[in-house]
Amino acid sequence: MTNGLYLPIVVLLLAAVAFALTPLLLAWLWAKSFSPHKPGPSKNAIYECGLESEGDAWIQFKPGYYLYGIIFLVFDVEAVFLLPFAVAFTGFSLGESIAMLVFLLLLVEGLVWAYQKNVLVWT
Amino acid sequence: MVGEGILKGLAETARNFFGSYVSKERLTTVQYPEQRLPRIEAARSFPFLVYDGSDWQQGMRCVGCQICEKECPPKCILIEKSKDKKPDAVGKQQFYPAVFDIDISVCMSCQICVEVCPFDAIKMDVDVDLPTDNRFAGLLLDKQQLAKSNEYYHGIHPTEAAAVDAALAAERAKAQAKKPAAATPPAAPPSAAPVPEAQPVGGESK
Amino acid sequence: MDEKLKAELSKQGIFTTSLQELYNWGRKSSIWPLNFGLACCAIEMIATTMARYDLARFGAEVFRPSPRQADLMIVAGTVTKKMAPQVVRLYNQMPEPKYVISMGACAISGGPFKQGYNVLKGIDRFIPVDVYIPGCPPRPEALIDAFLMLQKKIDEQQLTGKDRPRHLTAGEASEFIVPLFGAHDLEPTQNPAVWRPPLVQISKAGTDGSGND
Amino acid sequence: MDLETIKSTLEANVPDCRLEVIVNPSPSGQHSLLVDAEHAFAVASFLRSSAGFNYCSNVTGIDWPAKELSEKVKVKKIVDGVETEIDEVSKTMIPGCLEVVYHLFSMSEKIGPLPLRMRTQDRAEGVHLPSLTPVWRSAELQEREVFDLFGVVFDGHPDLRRLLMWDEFEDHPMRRDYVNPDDYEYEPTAHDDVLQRANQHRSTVGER
Amino acid sequence: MSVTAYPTTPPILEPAADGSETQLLEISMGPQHPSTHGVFRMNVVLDGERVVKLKPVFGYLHRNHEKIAENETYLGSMPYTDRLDYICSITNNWAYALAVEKLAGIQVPERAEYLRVITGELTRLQNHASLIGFLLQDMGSSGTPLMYAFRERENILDLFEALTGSRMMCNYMRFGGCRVDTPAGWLEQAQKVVTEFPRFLDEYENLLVGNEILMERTQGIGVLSPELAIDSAISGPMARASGVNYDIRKVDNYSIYSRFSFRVPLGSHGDVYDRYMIRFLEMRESVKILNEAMRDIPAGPIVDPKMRIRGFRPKPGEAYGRIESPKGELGFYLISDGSTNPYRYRVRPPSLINLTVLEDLCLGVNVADVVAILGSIDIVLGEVDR
Repeated sequence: MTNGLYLPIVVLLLAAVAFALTPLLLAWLWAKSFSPHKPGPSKNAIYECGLESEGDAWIQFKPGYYLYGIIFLVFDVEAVFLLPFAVAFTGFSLGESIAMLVFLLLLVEGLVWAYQKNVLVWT
Repeated sequence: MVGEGILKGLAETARNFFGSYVSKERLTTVQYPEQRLPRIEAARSFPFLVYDGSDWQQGMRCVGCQICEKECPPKCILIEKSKDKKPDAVGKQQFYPAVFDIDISVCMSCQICVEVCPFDAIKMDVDVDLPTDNRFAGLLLDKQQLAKSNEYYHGIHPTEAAAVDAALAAERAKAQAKKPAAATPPAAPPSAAPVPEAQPVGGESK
Repeated sequence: MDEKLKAELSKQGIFTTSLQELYNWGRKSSIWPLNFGLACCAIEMIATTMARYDLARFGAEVFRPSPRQADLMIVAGTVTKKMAPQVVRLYNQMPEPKYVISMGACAISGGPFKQGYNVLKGIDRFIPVDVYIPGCPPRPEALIDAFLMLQKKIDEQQLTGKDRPRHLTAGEASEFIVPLFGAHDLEPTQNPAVWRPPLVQISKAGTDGSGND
Repeated sequence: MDLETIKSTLEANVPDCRLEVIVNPSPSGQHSLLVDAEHAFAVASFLRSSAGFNYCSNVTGIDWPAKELSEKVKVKKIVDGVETEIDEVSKTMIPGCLEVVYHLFSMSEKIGPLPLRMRTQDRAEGVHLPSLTPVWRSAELQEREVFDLFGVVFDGHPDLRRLLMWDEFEDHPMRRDYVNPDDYEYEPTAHDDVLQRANQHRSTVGER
Repeated sequence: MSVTAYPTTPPILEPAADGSETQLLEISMGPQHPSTHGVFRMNVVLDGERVVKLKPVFGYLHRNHEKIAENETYLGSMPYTDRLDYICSITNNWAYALAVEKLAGIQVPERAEYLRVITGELTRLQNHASLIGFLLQDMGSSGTPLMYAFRERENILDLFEALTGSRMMCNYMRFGGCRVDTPAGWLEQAQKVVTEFPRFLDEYENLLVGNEILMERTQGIGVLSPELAIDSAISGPMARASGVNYDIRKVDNYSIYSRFSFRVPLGSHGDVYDRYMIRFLEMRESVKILNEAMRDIPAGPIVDPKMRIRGFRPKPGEAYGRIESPKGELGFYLISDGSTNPYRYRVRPPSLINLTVLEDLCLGVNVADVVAILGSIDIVLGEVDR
């Protein structure tokens, strides 16, 4: 009985994935059968405003970028967790709200710490 | 407050956006292939050779003096003088160009050839649709493709054509008047080629 | 799929098309030019994309800065010998199917600057060109005409059979040699695979060429 | 502040510098000051600091190839015993040189262009001239252009590289004796000198 | 020994706070780049996002204008001057015609002078409007200001086409005057365009000037000190934005500019914001000049009749003539040896010389600001590489 309940969701999921993938599949089939694959040294070279690019892009750069990236990631993931919380927000009692608040405050406290260590100051 | 400048800018674009529904002068797009702008009279694209009357061989005003070939800055005109002569509008025997090529892939439409031509034989055309995918044959116009009638010239540059015709008619009248005088004395020296403005007659520029 | 049957059906409100027509229609209505202005013709090209002449009506107002996302290169302006290797390399880096419009006298044959020592006499010495627009600079209407000509050309491309376009035939090269900087000139000065000029009858011009100057 | 006063103040302040006023016959009346290469830097610094020429607007390279001057000279010659005067054409070779002209303006006193000229010894090896970039910063790119197109080597220039041509290029194209590279395969409207070049190309590459 | 010591820009590469030194990334904002106004290349060495070194590379549009001019007659070079600074072709013609008139001592009739001032100032209007559009386009406002600017530019180009025949390559001036007189109704249409221009300017200023993002990105960036400006012979709006009061229309009083009352706007900080705002003010001054010139333009000949078009041979000599082109001081230095071709034909390119200080302005700023600084210098590659 229970699987009957989820069947429509699974079918819908498959339909969605199929709807997304069929054009890609068609394009791939088309490319394989009609347009020949013609790579070349100059075509695969790195594009740098028409010039041959010397040097390498993998260099050590300022740690500031890395820290910015990490802090953004943390808050991005937090937003994902907040999503289900926001959807069922009306049906919550006090306990659940406090739990969610603790989660939020922990992350904000991380941001305040980063701010005091002036990691976010740029130049 | 902070965003006030940005809002003023957005208000400006909004005024233009909603205004375009109301006042037509804010819609400046010209749907080119179907709808064309009225042609501006003095426009110039590439030169063409003017001929009077109907037959383009006989009526061509060009006498192959090669002044435009020398004066053309990018040197894109090629003239081959003919050996024999043909009567021109006044009836005087004049040379005519056997070959008159203009390479419009080099021409910079600067109309210096029109300015220096003493016979008003070459004028600037206005047509625009010239893109081609034939590099070698499509971009070298020969004498036949260049020759266009005086009526066509009146069609595209009315005022300028009228002024040129008035000047030419005056010279032809003067040449006619001088011709009976010239007929009595022995072969009069070839009368100076009619020159509209002040530049010297046929003097080699080098 | 003869035309009469097609016209008859479309009168009844049934629209029939072939895969090739759909493929070509899709490609010709959204040609993305490469943002590649060299000189004065580039300003006329920008004027064509602006309000009055509006290239967006032909689906071509998105000027992509990088060749990876462009499928049309409008060579607008003088191609100098110092710039030629870059132009050919950009052309090589564009994905197939790619087209070239040679806009303006300088891109076709060096134009007014033909006598310069640093000017390449036309880009078709190194890359195949689809449409030439004479003029210095050509008017925006001429550029829109060239677009219509290119769209017609794309429309007539066959997908299979012997006269398939260049990008669909495996043998045709999609990359052309990039000239190197030499001591006195580019090496090589042109690409014989692309540049095959006819023999101009110099003799005829030479008979009394400078005889009576 | 006309040219003579400038010349005299310069000669007073810069010891043993050889200055020469070159008269400009055209109605523009912009006569120029030729200075020898050794004292050019000192003269320029003086002009800049005390004579108030703080705006060097234009640096131009000019190529004067060796010229053969033939002029009629009255020569007394004993011709079959009689002292007669015949004019004989004597050919004197004027050695060529590369010349650099600096157009100087004074922004404060708004004085017109003062062309300052410097000449190299000859057109082959002795093409060294002192660079005036330390005096006027505006000469930096323009001197690089003169080096690129004419071949004048500026000593003391902070970054003397080719400005316009690519670095592997060897000759100096703006000189009068430079010959254009030969790419005359397709010249549909060739006449006069383009015709000669096209024929040369046809002969070198053979009838294709 | 360097005679003048102007404030050098601060050293850039002080070690990072926590002592970790970073590698430098060398890239080239190369010939094909959306923000370089054509084929101009800058070799930029970056530390993270800050510019450490910036070497401009020229020559990608070196079309040998001066070498070709040595084999052309004096008249034959006139259409080539249109292609020098291909946005304002009439001021190039004017500078060349002025230099040849100085070389040969030719007088210009009254009406021709007025026509030159009218067309010259119209060119300045459309050049400044387009420049502001391009500068905003470089700073990311994909097209809206450029659309406004080009809408006005099309009106002015229609005027040029009605007068000279071509939208961008006018080839309008001759030695001793102009080539064509105004067709019927041209002056009225020009007057209509000029009276509408201030309304466009207000619209344009409403759209742009108060914008906080714009002010944030341009104020205090690329500061040019007046001493460095004079020393590097920076001319035109870029110098006046740093407070250098040098406008050749007021200094040389060439043509008939002494008859018009117009002021020369001066900036105080010399940063990108001043250079961009000064163009707005100059456009308003040009509108004033245009109104006065069109009010009292006399009738009369437009070129003195005994002037020969063909076979023009000035006497041997040399001359340096210059005008205030929208980019700066555009000068022509001509040496004549008596034949129909000039012996030496040199163009003083304001765009190239204004780029002398590009590295000084760009040291220590972010890469995105290099684009704004280059946009505010207003270069056109046809004139930079000639």
